[in-house]
Amino acid sequence: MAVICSARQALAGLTGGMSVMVAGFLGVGTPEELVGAVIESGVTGLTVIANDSAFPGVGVGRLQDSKQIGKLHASYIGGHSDTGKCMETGEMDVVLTPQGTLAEQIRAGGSGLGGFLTPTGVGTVVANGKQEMTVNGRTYLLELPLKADFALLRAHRADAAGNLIYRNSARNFNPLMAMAAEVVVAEVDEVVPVGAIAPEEVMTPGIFIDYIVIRGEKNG
Amino acid sequence: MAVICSARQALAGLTGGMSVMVAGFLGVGTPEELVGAVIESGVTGLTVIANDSAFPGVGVGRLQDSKQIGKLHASYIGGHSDTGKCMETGEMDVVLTPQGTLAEQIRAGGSGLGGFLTPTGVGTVVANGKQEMTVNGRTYLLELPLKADFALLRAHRADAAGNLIYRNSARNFNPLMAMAAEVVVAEVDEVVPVGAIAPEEVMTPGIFIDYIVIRGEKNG
Amino acid sequence: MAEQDRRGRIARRVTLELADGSVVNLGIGMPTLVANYLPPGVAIILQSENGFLGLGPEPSPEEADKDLVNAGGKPVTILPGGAFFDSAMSFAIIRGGHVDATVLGALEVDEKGNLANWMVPGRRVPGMGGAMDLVVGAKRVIVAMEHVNRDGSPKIVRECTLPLTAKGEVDLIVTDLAVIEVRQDGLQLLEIAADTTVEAVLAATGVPLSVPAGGVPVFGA
Amino acid sequence: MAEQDRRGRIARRVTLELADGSVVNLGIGMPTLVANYLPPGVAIILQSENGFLGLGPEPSPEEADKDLVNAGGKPVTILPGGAFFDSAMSFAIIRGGHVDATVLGALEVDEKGNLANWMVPGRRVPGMGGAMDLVVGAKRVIVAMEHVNRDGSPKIVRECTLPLTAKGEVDLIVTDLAVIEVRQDGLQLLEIAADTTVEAVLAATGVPLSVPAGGVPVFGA
Repeated sequence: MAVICSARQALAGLTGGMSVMVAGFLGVGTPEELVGAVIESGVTGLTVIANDSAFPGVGVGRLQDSKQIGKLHASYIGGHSDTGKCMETGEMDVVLTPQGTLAEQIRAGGSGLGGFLTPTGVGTVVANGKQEMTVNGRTYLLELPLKADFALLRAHRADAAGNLIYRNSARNFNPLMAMAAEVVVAEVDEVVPVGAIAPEEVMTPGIFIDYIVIRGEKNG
Repeated sequence: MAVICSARQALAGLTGGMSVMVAGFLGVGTPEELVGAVIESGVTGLTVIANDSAFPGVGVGRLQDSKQIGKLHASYIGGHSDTGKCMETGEMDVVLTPQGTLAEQIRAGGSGLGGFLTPTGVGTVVANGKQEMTVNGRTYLLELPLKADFALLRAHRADAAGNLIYRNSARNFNPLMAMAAEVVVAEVDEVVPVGAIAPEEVMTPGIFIDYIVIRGEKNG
Repeated sequence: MAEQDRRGRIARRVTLELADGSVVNLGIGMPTLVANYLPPGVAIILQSENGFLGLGPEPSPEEADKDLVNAGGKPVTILPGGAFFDSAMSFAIIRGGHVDATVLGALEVDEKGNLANWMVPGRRVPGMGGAMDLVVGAKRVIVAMEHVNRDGSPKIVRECTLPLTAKGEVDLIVTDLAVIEVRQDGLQLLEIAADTTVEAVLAATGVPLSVPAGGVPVFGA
Repeated sequence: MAEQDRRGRIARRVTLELADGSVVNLGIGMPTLVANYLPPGVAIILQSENGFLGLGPEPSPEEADKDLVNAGGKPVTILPGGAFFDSAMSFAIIRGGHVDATVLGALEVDEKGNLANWMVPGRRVPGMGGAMDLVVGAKRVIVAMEHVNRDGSPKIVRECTLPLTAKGEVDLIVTDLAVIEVRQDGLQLLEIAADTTVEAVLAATGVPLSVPAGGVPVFGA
């Protein structure tokens, strides 16, 4: 069951070298207060799994600014020039992955699948080192699941049972990452009583959520 | 764009030997009027993909009653004794598949994936004839996608753009099958104007839906 | 002891394995009874593999909703805080290890934790439904069943003879006679029912059990 | 001809490829312009790979919603009848062949329909974002770009030298000078711009084009 606490409390178990999924798309749907708490924690060498490194000062880009990332799985790093530079110098290990493959890898991780076959990336550098398989005459790449120690989500509303609702295009990677990590923390605008979110409205069931952090509250 | 028409018009292209996905779980979430139209059409030798053969006189069970099924992909046939009998006599080819694998096969079909690795069924008869693969020390079965010529859905409400909302546990296989067939027909209780279903409420986007059949209307 | 009492005893014992707040999938039939015996203060979240969390009690006939059934197709309710989803999500939850425990019946269980509960060749082939995914995916697999078949033959055996549901996934066996844990090195007798003896349990079991040296605790008194 | 006019001409020509009611994903940059040039009576449904269908026009600054952006991160709107979903669903739509057409820019396209549009080694490695999935998954891949690089060198070549986005997936190339179809046996010149000649197009292209015997229709007049 989800526990309402401060960002710092929610991330108490985060230590250097851990893997962290951070939801969002160019900062939209990224939990900025939780990112702030990661920065405050000072842990380094994180493996970050995120769609992109956003922009300097925004979303995952702030962890790029603070140099806490050792390895990054992302589909797009064009918004933050430091990511490309750190990739070139070898300061960071960057695994560039097609966005659909990245989303599916996280879904597979959360769904107990051992991998999946995608046509995306066949005949490109993305295929390097990966197993190719032919099914019904078409060539696919075998892509493997991704899981993480932590997932940091941004939702609009939670009920006290942890059920989440996202706003508009801020949904993106949030529902996928909610299922794929050991400890799942959701930063929300508000918490409503159980029953205030109808069962057909729930976008992420509360059973996945360990901690809820209410934005703007310094309760810890 | 979805066209509102009669069940007969929606199924005009259905011919013998085609593959048909029929949504529902023991009849719940199954489009009974569309099933009725399949029976009226008299086509035989269908490959039916459905969770189960429901019960005599109910849902997919009616196609069992009418002997229109040549091959059935299902996870459960215990509700209709004829299915087991026809499987034994060889009158029907029945592919028994774990429910989660069946759901994922349909999702893979609709999602352009060439297959997926699941731990379900390893060490059982389900593994017979399938490729086993070991990833990170765990054994998985490679399961292949399923697609069909037709998908028959049961939704509660559609808007004029074909966006669908399902009721309660009648959702089950509907959203998956909506993506995995050439021609997708949704039987609904009502059609509301575009805009009456908010973008965050949509359970199946209208782009997948070819025909909408309103229950109880004999408009063709 | 009447069958109904035996089933109640099994269900009651199973509840002790279920932590407050845990996510549980109860198989059709006897395992469903478990929900009726939860002790005060213990609330579990029931997952229904046809597509929701928060499975509630049976409704009155007037309140029954044709679109709200359990995995056996019977009318049920959904509790506040529940959530509906599609079948792919339902089995992502199950296969992905997000169900803390599943409780299922069995035709046979063996000392390796192999489970057979979905078909009897030549007799009954209902299909596996969601059982194979559940047994592979749930964090803990609890078999709840009568200790022996109607003819008195053991259901707990050295090696399953019926087609398997899953290999090596059973963690605990709760019967009307005993609680038995599946360990790496075989089956461990944890508890016996109040109205039986260790000898009777061993005699009713098709494979030797390890018996704790200091005596076996009793349940179901 | 000014760059703006050339881009408008390309975008206008691309609209002729898009059927009323079709589902289209427009790449960031010039392809985005296509939405502005749709002829009356043609409405397309725009897919935004960050998670919705029904992408609408740019909002006024006051109406902008921080949680509603396009794949370039810019504020947009959603039209009535649109739908939001998560990233796995978004790419199930794309990879699953449910997008009728995608329009993207290119660094290079070759006669086999290979496309390079995501990186220049040693210079710019922004990542492929959703482009690889789009090019593989969309039913029709339309490259919309200027015919030549700023230095006049051809972008349509015999064989791509830059790292590929996808192999053999391009169907049509629309530039400020020509409309070219990718066929099994090579590139077919379909149309030329009103202010150029077949000779000029051939000279600006890095690989021979098949030219129809009866003359080449003109567009962009």
